[in-house]
Amino acid sequence: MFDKVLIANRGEIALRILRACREMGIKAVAVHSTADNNAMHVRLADEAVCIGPPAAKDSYLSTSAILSAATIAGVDAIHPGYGFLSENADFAEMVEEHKFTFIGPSPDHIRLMGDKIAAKKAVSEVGIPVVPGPDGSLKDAEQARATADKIGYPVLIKATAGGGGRGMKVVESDAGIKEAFDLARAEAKAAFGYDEVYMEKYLAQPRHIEVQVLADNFGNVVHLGERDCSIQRRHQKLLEESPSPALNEAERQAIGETVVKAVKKLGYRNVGTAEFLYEDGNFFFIEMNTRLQVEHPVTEMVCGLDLVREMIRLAAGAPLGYEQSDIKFSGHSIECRITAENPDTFQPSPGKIGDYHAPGGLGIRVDSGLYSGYTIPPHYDSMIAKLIVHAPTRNECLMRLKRALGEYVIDGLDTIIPLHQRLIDEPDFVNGDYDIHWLERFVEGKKTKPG
Amino acid sequence: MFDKVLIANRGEIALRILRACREMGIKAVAVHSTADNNAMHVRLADEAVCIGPPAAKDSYLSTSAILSAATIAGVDAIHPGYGFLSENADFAEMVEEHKFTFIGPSPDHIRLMGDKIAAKKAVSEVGIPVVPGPDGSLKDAEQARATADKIGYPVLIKATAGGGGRGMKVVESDAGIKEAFDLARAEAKAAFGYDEVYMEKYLAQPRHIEVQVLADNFGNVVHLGERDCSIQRRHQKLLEESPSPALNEAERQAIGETVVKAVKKLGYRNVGTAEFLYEDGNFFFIEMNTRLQVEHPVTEMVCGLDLVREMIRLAAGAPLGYEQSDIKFSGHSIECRITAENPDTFQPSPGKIGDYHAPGGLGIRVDSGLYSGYTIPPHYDSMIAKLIVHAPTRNECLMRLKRALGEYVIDGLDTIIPLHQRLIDEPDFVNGDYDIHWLERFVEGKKTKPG
Amino acid sequence: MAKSPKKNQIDEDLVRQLSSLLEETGLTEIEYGRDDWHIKVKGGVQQAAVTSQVQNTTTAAPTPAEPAPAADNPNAITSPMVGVVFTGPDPEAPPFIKAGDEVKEGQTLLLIEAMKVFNPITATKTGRITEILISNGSPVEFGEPLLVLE
Amino acid sequence: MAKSPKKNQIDEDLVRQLSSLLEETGLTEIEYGRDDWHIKVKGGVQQAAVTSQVQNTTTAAPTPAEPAPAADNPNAITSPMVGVVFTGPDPEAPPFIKAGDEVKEGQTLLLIEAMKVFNPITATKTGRITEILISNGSPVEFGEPLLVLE
Repeated sequence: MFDKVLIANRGEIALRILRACREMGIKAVAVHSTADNNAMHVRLADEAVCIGPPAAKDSYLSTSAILSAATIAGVDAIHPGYGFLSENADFAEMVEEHKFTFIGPSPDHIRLMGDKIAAKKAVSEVGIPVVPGPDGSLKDAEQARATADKIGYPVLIKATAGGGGRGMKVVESDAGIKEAFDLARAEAKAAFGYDEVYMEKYLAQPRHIEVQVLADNFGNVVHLGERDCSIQRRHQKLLEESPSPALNEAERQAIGETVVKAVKKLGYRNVGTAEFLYEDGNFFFIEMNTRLQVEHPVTEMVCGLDLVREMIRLAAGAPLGYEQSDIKFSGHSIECRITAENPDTFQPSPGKIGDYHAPGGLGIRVDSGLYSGYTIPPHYDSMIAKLIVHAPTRNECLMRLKRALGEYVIDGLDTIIPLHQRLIDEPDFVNGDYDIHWLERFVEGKKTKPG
Repeated sequence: MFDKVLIANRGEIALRILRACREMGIKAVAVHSTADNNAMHVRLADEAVCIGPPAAKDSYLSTSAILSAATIAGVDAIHPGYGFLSENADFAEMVEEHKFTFIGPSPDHIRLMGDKIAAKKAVSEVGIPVVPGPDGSLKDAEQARATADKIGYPVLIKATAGGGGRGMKVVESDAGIKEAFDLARAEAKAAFGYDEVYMEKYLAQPRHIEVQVLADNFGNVVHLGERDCSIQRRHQKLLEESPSPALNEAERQAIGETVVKAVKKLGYRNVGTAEFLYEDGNFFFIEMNTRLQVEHPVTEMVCGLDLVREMIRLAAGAPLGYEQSDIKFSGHSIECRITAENPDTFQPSPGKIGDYHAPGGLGIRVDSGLYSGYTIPPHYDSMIAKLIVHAPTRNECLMRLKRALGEYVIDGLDTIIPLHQRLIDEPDFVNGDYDIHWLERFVEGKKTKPG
Repeated sequence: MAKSPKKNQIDEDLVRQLSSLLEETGLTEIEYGRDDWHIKVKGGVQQAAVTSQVQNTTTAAPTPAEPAPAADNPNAITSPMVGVVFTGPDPEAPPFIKAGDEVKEGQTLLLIEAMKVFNPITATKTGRITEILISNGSPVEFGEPLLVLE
Repeated sequence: MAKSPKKNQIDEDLVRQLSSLLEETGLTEIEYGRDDWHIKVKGGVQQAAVTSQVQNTTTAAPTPAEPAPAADNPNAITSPMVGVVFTGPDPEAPPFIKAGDEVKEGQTLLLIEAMKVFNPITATKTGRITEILISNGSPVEFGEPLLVLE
């Protein structure tokens, strides 16, 4: 097992990883920008190294700064968290070249899954259902039009290097094809410095359902059930739950087994998530995330495993030690992402936390680096806390979540807690009757009414 | 189901009950003394009624004030919490006379179990093992001496009305019997206004192990496993865990079934705890607590039930709805009682909370009404928070607890957190090798060393 | 306590007294002066959290409880118990008193019913009823002002 | 209320009264005076919680991280990267500079090795090295002061 691990991230996930290290008796080294000198994970770390100025590209995205810090601190392994360098295959490779262990999948798998077209091809070859569409990129608008005619409108044009909805365009009819193609290219170029785009069938009202897997270095793979992440705005997840209100036991097992089989065939290791669109009982692969995900806690609550602990164990070469039949699911869990944004206008609201009081009691979990007096730096993501609730049934879970949201005090800035409070009162949501477009419609509707 | 419940208590347990009501869609009415105007449970309550001055006897112990408040607020039921009026049979009776539901056992059972001698006799008749000793009270020192000779030294002289160690004396030999008898009587008189005492065999190094039961109004009874509460100081529990490190699966089942059988025979209802001394594989009944207990959360964590919710359901006349075979135990849980006391001198330390920051993350639960700026009134119990940790194994639980205690910030007054941190590092404790005298010895030992 | 502090001499008790007053009241500074002496103490700014926390948690709380405003008026007669207040001996009968009445010390002003027992509220002094703060049959908390007697 | 307080005696009720007035009115300061005495009370300042929280959480943290004290000395030259600092071109060679040396703008003062690359740290201006804050071969953080050039 490792003696010392460097956490190449910030915010709540850095704290999450630090806590797992603590509980495993592993020394945790925090790296941070000057903007994060007072961050909770920095304060609680066994060692902390300032690696650069606030701008992420010079700190949290600086492979050289992070590897220098790892060398100086003499760590055994590096946990990348999510975002930043977590899905950067070159970084994972450099980490291994420097004789550190990268806590995550192999660089090759990260690279493969990072290329949306190659990934789609690869997973479909191992039996994972994909969205209808050619498995090549589009060279021009003409080819785009031809392809669209083949698979039928509406279609979606996506950046090959995609992610987070940038470089993504829906085309309803022949008329809009050229403009959408050019726009998608431009956005892709801007966002990823790389303008290759491809096309797939656009689904009208799908849910976003993803399957979590764990794999050791010896070919043992288990799935930990699914997460329903359909509550999204601008392709950003806001609330996730497990199990999905839309799946029955048979569907759950079927998709789980399909993913496990595929992951085995790919020789994939450590942690991963296969994201799907789900419509009319069919799953369509979107992408494979080769990292820990923001919403991993809902899976931890229902299956009783500590995913970060497992990632570290597996990276250290330990075998899974359990089989699919040992994974027992109990109860229901929901996670609310709490961002520092105005709940109506979504204006980012960085600043200094006045009073801070997290909810407590049975079935409540808060993952957050916030504390009274902490100043949220404007340079990074607006997510400042995750409220995770667990209960025996979805209904009790909703009641508990409502109770907890009411107790949460985050003073001094706007948060989207009021939006969460409104949406969990909506009959559609209570009935689990929502798709990936539901929240957008809900937010628009609400805006017209008095806040 | 009830529409409105009055919470006849204060502090963390009032908040605990309020949260359960919220999650069941029941309106919660807080009653409070003027010293608790700003208490968290008062602020979060749907309605709050000030029932008297700070002195408990004129507020939280005033049956008339509480029943008047219940009448005015128009509640359906009253939850007594623990302490105060929770084991007062007359109060329970008055509650029912006023046509409210008392959320707890029947007045008769409360009365029966309140009389230590009668309780011992009653439970032994239904098959629960008791400590050797006559089932009558002692009229004088001579009878005490004769009885001691019969059951053999060391013996324990206890107040019939006892509790909390007051009116309790250990006698090592014939020589000390008279003095101990007189002292016990005097203490009993002072503490309970009633000087009847009795005698039982004194166990040299027992553990305190208690079994939690739930019973509906239709004779269905389940046990929820045991709690080991041997970590005590002056008969006050400081840390509790479930399962007990001392029991094996067979012992656990055996004692659980014994208690369930007995409780069925007694026609007992709602919630209850059979407390035992455990030595050399034998259980000896101490008393039956006819109320929710401070340490109930460790049971909730390992069996996945919400005990307050169950109490309310059962009091409303709902059937249990599950059988013993449905109760599944998973993992290990430890609760640390956090009091506002100096960790070395145990000097009470009431006052104003400066900064307050509760630990968070996976497997952490905090039950507390504390918040930054809250002033702890000097009139009541010094327990201000409970930190409850859950993990798959006892070892992981200890590591997690250590992590959480390190994160807990309660500024502005002394708390015994440092004592908890020291004791969970002790090899004896880590090995689960402790009895009810262990903490006293540990504390004495520590005091000589530098704090 | 504090005898007049001599020139260039600090009266420590006075400082202690003021600092405990800071503690108690949550103030951050107290300045106190007289013709021949004055004193000013500042506390750790700490205290601040209190009031704001109070406001904020209260905001977060569905229905915050209002501390009984007994202290508001020194001449207010407050309820000695939780119960239901009655202004007269029975529903039909006229009230014992009305605003403006002159009353004698010990005179019955109201009744508070708790547990079927009617407890008389009597005048604490001879004076005039300037205000009646409750209505017949309304529930009252402990410490709740009932009427003002001046 | 406030009758003129006796000599050197604090009228605590007066302070409490003013403090509750602060609460009620939302004022932050009240000053009140009579011919022969005066009193002034101030309410809390929000800031407070911050700094104290910083101290306390830090206490709670096993090993708190110290913010790089770059700002401490305006004349300090700080490290532009995390790495290992070297005072000379190689272990045997003498250091580029020592305390007291006069240096020219652009002159190499130290090397910082990061990822096997040696990055020269040069004088930002012509002046005198008054202090060297690091030792040969020691690791440095971003923003960590290396030496003082005046």
